[in-house]
Amino acid sequence: MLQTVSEPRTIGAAQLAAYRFMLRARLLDDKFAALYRAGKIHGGVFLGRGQEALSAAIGVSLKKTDVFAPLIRDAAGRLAFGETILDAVRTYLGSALGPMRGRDGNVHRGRPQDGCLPMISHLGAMISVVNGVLFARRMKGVTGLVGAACLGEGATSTGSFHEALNQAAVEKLPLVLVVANNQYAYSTPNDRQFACADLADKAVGYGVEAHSVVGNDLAACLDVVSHAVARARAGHGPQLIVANLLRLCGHGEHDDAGYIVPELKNSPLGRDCLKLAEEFLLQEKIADRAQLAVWRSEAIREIEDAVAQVQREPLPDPFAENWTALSTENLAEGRE
Amino acid sequence: MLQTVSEPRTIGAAQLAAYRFMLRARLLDDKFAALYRAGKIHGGVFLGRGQEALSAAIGVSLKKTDVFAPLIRDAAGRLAFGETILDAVRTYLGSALGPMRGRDGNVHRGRPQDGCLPMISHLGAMISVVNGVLFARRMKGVTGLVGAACLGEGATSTGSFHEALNQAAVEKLPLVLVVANNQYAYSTPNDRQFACADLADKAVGYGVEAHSVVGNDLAACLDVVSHAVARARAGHGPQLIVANLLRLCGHGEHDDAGYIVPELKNSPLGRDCLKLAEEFLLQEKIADRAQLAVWRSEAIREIEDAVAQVQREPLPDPFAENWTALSTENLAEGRE
Amino acid sequence: MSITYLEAIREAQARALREDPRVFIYGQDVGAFGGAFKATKNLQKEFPGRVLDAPISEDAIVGLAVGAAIEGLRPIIEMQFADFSTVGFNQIVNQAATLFWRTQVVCPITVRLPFGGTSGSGPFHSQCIEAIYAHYPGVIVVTPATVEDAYSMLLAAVATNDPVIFCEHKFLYYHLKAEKLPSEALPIGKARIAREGRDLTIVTYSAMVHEALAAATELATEGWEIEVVDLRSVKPLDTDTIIASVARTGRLLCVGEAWPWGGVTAEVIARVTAEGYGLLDAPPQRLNAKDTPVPYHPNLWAAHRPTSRSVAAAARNLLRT
Amino acid sequence: MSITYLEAIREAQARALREDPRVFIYGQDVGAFGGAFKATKNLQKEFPGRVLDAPISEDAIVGLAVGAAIEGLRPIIEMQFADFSTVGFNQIVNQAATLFWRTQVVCPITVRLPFGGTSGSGPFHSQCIEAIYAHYPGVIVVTPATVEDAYSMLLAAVATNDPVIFCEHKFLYYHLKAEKLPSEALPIGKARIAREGRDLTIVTYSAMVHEALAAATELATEGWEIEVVDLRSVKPLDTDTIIASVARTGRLLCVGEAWPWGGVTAEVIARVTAEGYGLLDAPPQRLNAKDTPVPYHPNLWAAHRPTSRSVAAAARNLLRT
Ligand SMILES: Cc1ncc(C[n+]2csc(CCOP(=O)(O)OP(=O)(O)O)c2C)c(N)n1
Ligand SMILES: Cc1ncc(C[n+]2csc(CCOP(=O)(O)OP(=O)(O)O)c2C)c(N)n1
Ligand SMILES: [Mg+2]
Ligand SMILES: [Mg+2]
Repeated sequence: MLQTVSEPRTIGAAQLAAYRFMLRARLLDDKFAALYRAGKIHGGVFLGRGQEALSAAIGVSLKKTDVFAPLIRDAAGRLAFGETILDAVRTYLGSALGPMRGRDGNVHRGRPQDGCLPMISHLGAMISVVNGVLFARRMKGVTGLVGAACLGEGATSTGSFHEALNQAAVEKLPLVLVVANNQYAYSTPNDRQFACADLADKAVGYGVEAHSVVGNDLAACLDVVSHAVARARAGHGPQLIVANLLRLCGHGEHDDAGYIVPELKNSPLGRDCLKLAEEFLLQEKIADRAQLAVWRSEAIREIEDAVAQVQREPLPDPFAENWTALSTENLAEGRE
Repeated sequence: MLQTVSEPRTIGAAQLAAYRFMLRARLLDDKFAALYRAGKIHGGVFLGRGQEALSAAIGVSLKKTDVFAPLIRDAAGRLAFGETILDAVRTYLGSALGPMRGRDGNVHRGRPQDGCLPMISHLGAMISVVNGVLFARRMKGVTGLVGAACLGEGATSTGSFHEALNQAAVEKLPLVLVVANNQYAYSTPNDRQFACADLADKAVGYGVEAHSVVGNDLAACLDVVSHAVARARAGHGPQLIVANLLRLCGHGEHDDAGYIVPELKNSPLGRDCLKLAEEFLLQEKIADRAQLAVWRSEAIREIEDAVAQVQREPLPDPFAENWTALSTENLAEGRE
Repeated sequence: MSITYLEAIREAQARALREDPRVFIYGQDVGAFGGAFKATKNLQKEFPGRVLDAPISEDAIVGLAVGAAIEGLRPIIEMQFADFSTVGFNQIVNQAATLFWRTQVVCPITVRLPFGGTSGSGPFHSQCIEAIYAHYPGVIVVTPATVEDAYSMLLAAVATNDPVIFCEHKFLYYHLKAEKLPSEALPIGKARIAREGRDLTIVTYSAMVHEALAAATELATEGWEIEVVDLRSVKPLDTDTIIASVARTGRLLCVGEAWPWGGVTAEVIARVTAEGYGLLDAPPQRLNAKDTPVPYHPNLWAAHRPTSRSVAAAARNLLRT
Repeated sequence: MSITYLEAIREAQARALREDPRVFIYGQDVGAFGGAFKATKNLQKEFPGRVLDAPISEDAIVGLAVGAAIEGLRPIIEMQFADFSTVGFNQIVNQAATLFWRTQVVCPITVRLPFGGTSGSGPFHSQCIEAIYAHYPGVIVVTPATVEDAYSMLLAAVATNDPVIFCEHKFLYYHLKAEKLPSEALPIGKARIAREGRDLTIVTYSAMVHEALAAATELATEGWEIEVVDLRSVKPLDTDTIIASVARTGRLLCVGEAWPWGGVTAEVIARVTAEGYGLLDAPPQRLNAKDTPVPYHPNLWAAHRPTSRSVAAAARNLLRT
């Protein structure tokens, strides 16, 4: 395993930019939670609370021409990669104008044509799809790009994870696989999920480079993720990043997470990455409290505007719906 | 990874016993190959040529109360574990009296009630079944046993392998997973199969102990396998054994293995484990040439007798066949 | 006291664990948490060491169950959603389903599949995939539609010496209630006349039984007497009960929540027309979900699957032919 | 010159590679070795970098194909045997099959499944699993029965903007021969009248077309004129051609090599009885394989699947009703 030590923190643009994505993601998640409690959202609401630093670090480390497969806790990474708040709100509220047009919802949004792959629910299944995009671009002669796929530690137990990481290693694809080890898969603690000392230890068995990072430390996440992305971009093959952190919410908003043990909540992992980032910005005088308040209220307004707009948008109409799963319409069956 | 160094070779009973299983397996395989060429066998014939030392070492290291999931190249391990030549011949010739009664054939034989699991073809699929047997015995309070599962290096790319090894690690089951790295999966060379330096490097990522061994060295195989089996039996959790060797035949008897590169054939890996074992026995004066010849002709006679007997046995009769896949006959459909 | 469909499933498991030391439960989050739907609530506490959280490894989960079954245990596997059983599919259809036939060693495993559509659940948490299992030899596929059947059929599944795919409908979990648990029950393989009638037979199963019953109530106000047959198990299929009903009514409508190509409704019609052709006074008809993934938005979802309204409309059409 | 079914598959791939730079082939041993059945023989040499050996990772193989399709390529995946596609199943039915519907981005992948029974191949190298794919929305499932169709339908599959499951029958690989490759062909979705007749229609597909034709020849000596419809694609199903044939003959026998529960034969009968009920002079009948895994021994295998003899017997029975 490659030892990646955080370089001395560089105060500056990257952290500030990442922080603002984190903030917007947190507020957006908060809004979805509120809408959920108000009964305004269909289906599950999955939040990234506590994981925004890692997620934002991925998003800001990617170029718009890269490919990104976010998972359920990646609102921050999505925004940083270029997804609009409107896309998120439209999907959560089922707007007919959203990217999924009411066919799929909530965290299952994306725009493959823009490099943002919409997850299917089966854990681990997106990684090999990212491989395929990278493989195809190489075949077409496009170089210098990377693909990032996000995962929880629980998903490392899937066969799909294994097959895809091995495939990327064999093909030497520029895959950056980011595992957010938030200590639980739904309610399942790590000791029922895996038995290795550190998930980063898996890398050597695939012949890929590994990086560990403290997941609620924004500076460290930026360092490590951008370094891994650079390694992949430079042709060093797949990179496995394992971030240690804690989910500061339920698995979904239906879940009170009563199973998370106090020792973890009270440990350094339990500290909120957003608060830590704010403290850092204040301490380093990159921003003052007034500035933070302005950004917060700007973000809230943007989100509220989006919600207000989307609530006026048309909902999907079953009569206008094209009831076929095929693009080759003349081969579709059973339309009326 | 645990470093397992071969102890100074102990001349004696274990090697001799293992050698005789290797010899019988080789001669049995030769007979099946001859029967195949004569058009007397239905379906594929897969041989263990070059892998007998490893396979026999597994079989002799197990107790009859252990569980064993051999794969396609494990005639030697099967015999050593207690499978009869008659079971093998009956399955290859489709005898109605064989353990599979003509329903399944050739390498797919076994007797689960005796701890020998009949493989399904899907690679990697038997490992978690071994886990289940071990898990059940522990639940029933039976202790001190182990389960061995055999695999080729190609099968380490399957999701099933990964899920099952991780499962065994989480449950701390006494699983001994033996990977015969024979450099090819059918025609596919290792560089198209995996990218790690050594498959034993996978162990640390699962939190299990690993052992490497030169697979055509019988003494080394006996040392390493019996050591790993003892570790599992003593409660140290799953053991991963990776043996380096070369398949000295085609993938199946239909295949001339023209893809195996001369460098490998001419390397130390290309040396025949049976010849090496014989040389050792002769050199150490454990047996002389006359004795070897006797054992050989005894084994040949045993095999020929079995073939002659089975050729007189009834073949499966579709009219006598019970055409249902369910044991609960009153819930079976479509019987006539 | 009243008990829900979901509670009945919990109670059946509690009873199986209590009465048979060979039973254990294995699946994601089934332990202290009690399962994603709480179908195993408190069971780990009540039966220590016999209700175990599994890693996210559906293939290995089923494989382990088969191994345990070989050793004489009777595992109950909970898939978190039926939809995720596709990654454990191979171990079900090729390992579990072939074991007895190949070796004469029985494979008494029960795979619980929380399945079927609920509002807002979308393409990957709503699927009805009973047909892909029923197509394979070597498995029994049951689809209880009532609280009583959820209880008794789960007990029967655990007692059966073959792999049983237990399709429990998530739509029925909370709002379907009964006064008490049954003390006796029809065996697996027998269909049930859920409502008697003489003008038309609706053959259906699982959540659609309730849509069919609602449609029958609606049509009763128009003077039609609709018979509703609840299949209970889709493999084996109780062809005799279906044909006897069609013999009474002369008209057959098959309703399923699954996709239209193949599946239960096609199989029922193929059997009835082969064996009871002369009994039909009109062409047998089917009503299934539409041939697209299950849509997320309730507006689309309500149009994707059959409902009492569309069942009633299909029945009316058929009554007029 | 004569060309086999297998060679036609190779030639179609060679042509697709030649004419369309977006095409590539990915699968176990398809490279220098030319594939387990030699369906990609010499293609890696001819098209360097575009014919690649895959690890034994069916899930990741299909996943990679979907990603490549998103990028506009047209992957051809070879599964070594159809039976092993069960471990790539999820990526086919939940990833590939939903992509277009969810995102409007097309998913032009072709998954070649060497399928069907051959003597001695046993339970895990013989399966006919077209129905489990056809049950899902979002895929096209084709089953060529002739050398010409193997060639033209594979080219059509690669040209189609949706996932195509290409079921190529191993029993036909070597001994089915044609004089030359076709220059034109029926499109996917159209069935073919393989033999004309007026007494009874046999609807079938893939290897069973040849059993049906042999049965028809045998029955001709008894004075019966049997029409044989070769479905060519099982999803979509060409209901119009089937119904037109039944309209001519009045009798329908559906023959499939797959297991009896659900599947193609049930679907065909459900459609014909719903839409063409009045055309039938006798109950439609089915003939499938038996409901057990596919047995290894030739004695059992020959009794497990339909053959010309059992097809002729079923047809005779039906002609007498
Ligand atoms: C193959 C599969 N099995 C089960 C599930 C159900 N499921 C959804 S999320 C989840 C837990 C995921 O845990 P982890 O990967 O650690 O991610 P986290 O939620 O902690 O971010 C499970 C079991 C699934 N989506 N896919
Ligand atoms: C899941 C699955 N995919 C494909 C195959 C087809 N197949 C049978 S043996 C084989 C090669 C196995 O190679 P390896 O695991 O190295 O074992 P070896 O034959 O070298 O002993 C393949 C690809 C299979 N049996 N199972
Ligand atoms: Mg987690
Ligand atoms: Mg190998």
